[in-house]
Amino acid sequence: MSLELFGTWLAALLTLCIFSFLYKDNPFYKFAEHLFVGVSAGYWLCYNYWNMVKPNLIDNLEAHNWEYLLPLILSAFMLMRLIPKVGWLSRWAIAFMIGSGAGLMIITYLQSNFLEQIKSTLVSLDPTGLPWYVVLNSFLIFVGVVSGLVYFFFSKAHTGVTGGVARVGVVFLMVCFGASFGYTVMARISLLIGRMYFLLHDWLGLV
Amino acid sequence: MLDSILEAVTFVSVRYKDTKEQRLLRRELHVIFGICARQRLGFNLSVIRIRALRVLLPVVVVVLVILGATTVFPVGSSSSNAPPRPPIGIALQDRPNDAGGAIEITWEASKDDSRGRGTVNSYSIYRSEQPQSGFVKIKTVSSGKEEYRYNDEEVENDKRYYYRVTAETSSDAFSDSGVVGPVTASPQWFHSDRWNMLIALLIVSASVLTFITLARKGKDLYIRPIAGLQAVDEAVGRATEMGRPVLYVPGILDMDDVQTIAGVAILGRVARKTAEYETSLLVPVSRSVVMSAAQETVKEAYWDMGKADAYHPDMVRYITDDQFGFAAGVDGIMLREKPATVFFQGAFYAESLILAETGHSIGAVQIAGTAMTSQLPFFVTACDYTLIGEELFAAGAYLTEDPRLVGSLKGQDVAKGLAIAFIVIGIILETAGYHWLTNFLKVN
Amino acid sequence: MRREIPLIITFVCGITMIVQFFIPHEPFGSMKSYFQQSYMIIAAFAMILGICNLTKLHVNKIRYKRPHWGYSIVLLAGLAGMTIPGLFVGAIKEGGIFDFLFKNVHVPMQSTMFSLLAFFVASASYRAFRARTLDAALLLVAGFIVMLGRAPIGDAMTSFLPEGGQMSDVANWIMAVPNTAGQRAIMMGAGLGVVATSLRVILGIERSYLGGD
Amino acid sequence: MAPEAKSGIVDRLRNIDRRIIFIFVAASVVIPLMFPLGLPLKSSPPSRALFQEIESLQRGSVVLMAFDYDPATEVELGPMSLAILKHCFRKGHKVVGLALWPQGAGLARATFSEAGSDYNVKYGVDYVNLGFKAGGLVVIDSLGKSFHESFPKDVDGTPLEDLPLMKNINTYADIDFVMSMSAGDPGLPFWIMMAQGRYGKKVGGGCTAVSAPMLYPYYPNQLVGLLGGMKGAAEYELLVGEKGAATKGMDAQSIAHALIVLFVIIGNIFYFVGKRRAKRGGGVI
Repeated sequence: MSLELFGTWLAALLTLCIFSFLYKDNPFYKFAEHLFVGVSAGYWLCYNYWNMVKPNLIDNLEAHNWEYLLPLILSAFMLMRLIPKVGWLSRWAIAFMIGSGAGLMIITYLQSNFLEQIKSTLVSLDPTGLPWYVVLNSFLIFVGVVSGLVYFFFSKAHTGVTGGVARVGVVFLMVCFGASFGYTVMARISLLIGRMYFLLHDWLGLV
Repeated sequence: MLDSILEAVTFVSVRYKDTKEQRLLRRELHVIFGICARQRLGFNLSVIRIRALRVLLPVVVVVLVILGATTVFPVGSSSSNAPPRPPIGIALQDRPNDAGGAIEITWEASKDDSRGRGTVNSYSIYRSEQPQSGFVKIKTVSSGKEEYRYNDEEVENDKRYYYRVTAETSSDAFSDSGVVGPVTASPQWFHSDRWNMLIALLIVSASVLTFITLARKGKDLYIRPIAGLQAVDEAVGRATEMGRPVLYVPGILDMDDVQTIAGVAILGRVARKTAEYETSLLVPVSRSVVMSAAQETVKEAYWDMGKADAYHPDMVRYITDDQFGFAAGVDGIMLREKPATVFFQGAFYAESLILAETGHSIGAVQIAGTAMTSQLPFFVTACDYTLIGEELFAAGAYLTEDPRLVGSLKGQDVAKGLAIAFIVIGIILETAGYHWLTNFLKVN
Repeated sequence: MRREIPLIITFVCGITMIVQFFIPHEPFGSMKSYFQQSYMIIAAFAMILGICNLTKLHVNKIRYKRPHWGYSIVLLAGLAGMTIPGLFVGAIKEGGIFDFLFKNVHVPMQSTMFSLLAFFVASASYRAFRARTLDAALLLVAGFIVMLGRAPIGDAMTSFLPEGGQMSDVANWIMAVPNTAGQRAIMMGAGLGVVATSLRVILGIERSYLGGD
Repeated sequence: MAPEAKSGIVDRLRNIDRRIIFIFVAASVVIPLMFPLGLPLKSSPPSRALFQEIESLQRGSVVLMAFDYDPATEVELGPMSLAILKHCFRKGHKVVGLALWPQGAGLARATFSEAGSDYNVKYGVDYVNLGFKAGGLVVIDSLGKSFHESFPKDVDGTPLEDLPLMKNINTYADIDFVMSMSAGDPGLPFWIMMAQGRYGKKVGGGCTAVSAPMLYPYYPNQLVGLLGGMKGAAEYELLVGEKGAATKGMDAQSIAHALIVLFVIIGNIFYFVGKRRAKRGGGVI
């Protein structure tokens, strides 16, 4: 049996093992699941070494960019968790990651989720020179965005006018969820076709 | 073909000067040729034909003569050895909003650019530190555009530089723009395109911080109930009654994502409840840093509740960094440990539905929360309760009732109110034809 | 001190990342990429912690013969089989053991797990797309129209209607108008949530991740 | 939650064992794959535009193809890449492959060898695979300065100087058409932003069905052509005249889709029938 054929058989049997989960938990799935967890953890460890540590740290240190000693030291602190007595040092590394992550996120989200979205909503509702449905659509988006935002108000009870507007917001949210769900159905079926095609074509040669 | 003939005619007749006459001539010729074309197609344009013929005949003669002349004595753009016309409007400036070390050179295409089917097929940029000599070629760019922009990133700050740009043909003929400059590069201390972000940041921060301060001073603030969060107690209680564990998944992204931070904060609250009820807790994670943070959080919760000995580091389990490997592992845990209550709080991708459907199949009560708009529909359909977007970030405040967190929610509401006001004003301005607010919001 | 220093680090790093956005001048200009690279390095090293946790859990399972301990051997074998060749023997080059396991074990299982979604999408829509309440009805109708509009069958059903009013057009309208509005509201709210949470983290108000003393 | 007490056929159908649904789903995919129905397929304008672009390039043109996907989305993007590569080889174009996704390099290798098997093409002369480079947008930008600096070696570690095809290629100026097979970020939006926006190159490509609506607005101004999901791949196979995996999958796609629609309808019918009965009987749902 050639290596390639062996590989195809291995892949096909593991595919079936994972599918067997749909029936119920069973030894085949347990086997595949544990193998998958082990292999994928190993994969990402190697991936991180070759694509993160090597180019960002080792190559930089070899080029005498000494500012990269700081992440090396913080990494060492991180690993101190393995030694209970000095485990608290890892908090310094965690603090670095969380702090810089939070700072970056403020900027990113304020820009892409807030200002950009406000800007996209600001369109003219002047009906001259535009087809009526374009203006109507812009108006509906405006209503949807504002009522959706009102729904998210935490310090106002959903009663009276606020309640009414929030209710409209819920309508938009529900339509949005339904549409997004319906939209992905087709793409998800493609995935299954891909696997079935592998089994029927590459493995069994039926198709 | 038509265009090139027209080009040749206008070019020969009105050399080098793009004057009013040239444009008029060009338009006239277009009209005449247009009529010719229509006649060939057999349109009956008798009236126009007679009038047109009068004009047409001499013009046709002129055109034929010129055509003949241009083939015998090639001129202008059809010549291959004559130097092309130079690039125009060379402008230099220190590239704005950078850390220095760059000069931006812009110019307009030569009249003979290949874009207009001319002979220029590249431009070369030369740089020197003296205006008269020492020019070195730094870059050649290919032609075909109306305007060109090149950033020279190999300059030093505060030094004077001079530039020249040449238009070149394939047969090495070229013409020079002449020397322009001097220009110096320098770094900037403020990004001038980002005032809008600074103002927005200050407004949002100010409103959040103001209400945090007010709340800390004891101002009582109302927050409306959220169903998913009211259900937390009951859901943990259910697991206790059934003698089954609580499963908590803080998403699959790393600690630099704020959703994960929110997820871990909620985990702290849920862990207090499981410590109180002495229910076992399982926290599978897919990132090592999240594992560390989650371990710290759960440990603190158990210590706080005086149940230090009930805490075990294995409650938080690293599975794998792999998205679907993680999903396979969590599915396995769900099937074997049969948790009565499942929390999904954090950032999720396509694995959301795999996890939620498996959770449903074992009959668990599921409380999800994420800001991933693409995954919310799946949680909404497959889980019992779902915290939508901002509610995920608010959950910490609800569960702790820490006045500072509650204050921050009130601050967010004020920011939301301002956003709505901005939208209303902005739409009114847009409708009235004023675009400055929209332009101001554009972030670079 | 054990508690204060991390809070100071968080504060300084957070503020630096905000400030760098507004100041192109060095040293701020290159701060972002330096911090991100540093983040990647630390996260990569931290993975050793995860691997240790995973190994310890399963070694203990085997040692104390806990239920399903046999599968733990499979897990550890997979981990070793990937890591040892991947890091030392032949590394990640084509044709090695790492590459073979990646192609014939990792990839097929990854794709198969992903493809389970086709089944779950079906079971979830059977169960959840029911007009129980007004909200559920809205979800159902929007989902149903978009689903139909994406397949040729949708337009075939509505072929008697004029161009622009067929199922796919209605589906596109739902995606473009109510869907956009809903998504935008969620995004804006979430954006504010992120900003406020990040502020609390930077100011040390939200600090549960640091644990106790 | 767990099904309530079972009584009557309607109740049983309402709380149908989901495994029965699973069997139907599996059958709706497997049967059409094995016994194709050949449902009619029409090519859409964005697919035709991409085909036309490659068709109209001169023999010997250089096409850049980015394999920006991973095995998870290979089912949609793999057949597209294969059909496009076959088309390029048939027209005598040279192809420079690279990947912004780590696993894309390996997929590129497999796709190149499969597409090349039917044509007389040689590695290094007719096509190259530069492999993966991390950085996304930065990498795309750096190609505008130099291919040789961004990718000093190809996927096998061969220096670029030793590859005849790469001798004359150094910047976007030497590339005639840029394509990205894009599963997400980094992907087509970045190529449009940089290669099209900054370097003025024509950009086209393919994407998953999920990201198609986000990318359609770029067509036709910034995107020459676009293949969306498995349907786009099948359309391209139709245009090239090479029926492949995507064409075979399209029947299954339609049937399975219709099945899910049917499930939703049936689910609602049983729900309402059950509700009315419960009202009549005074039971609690």
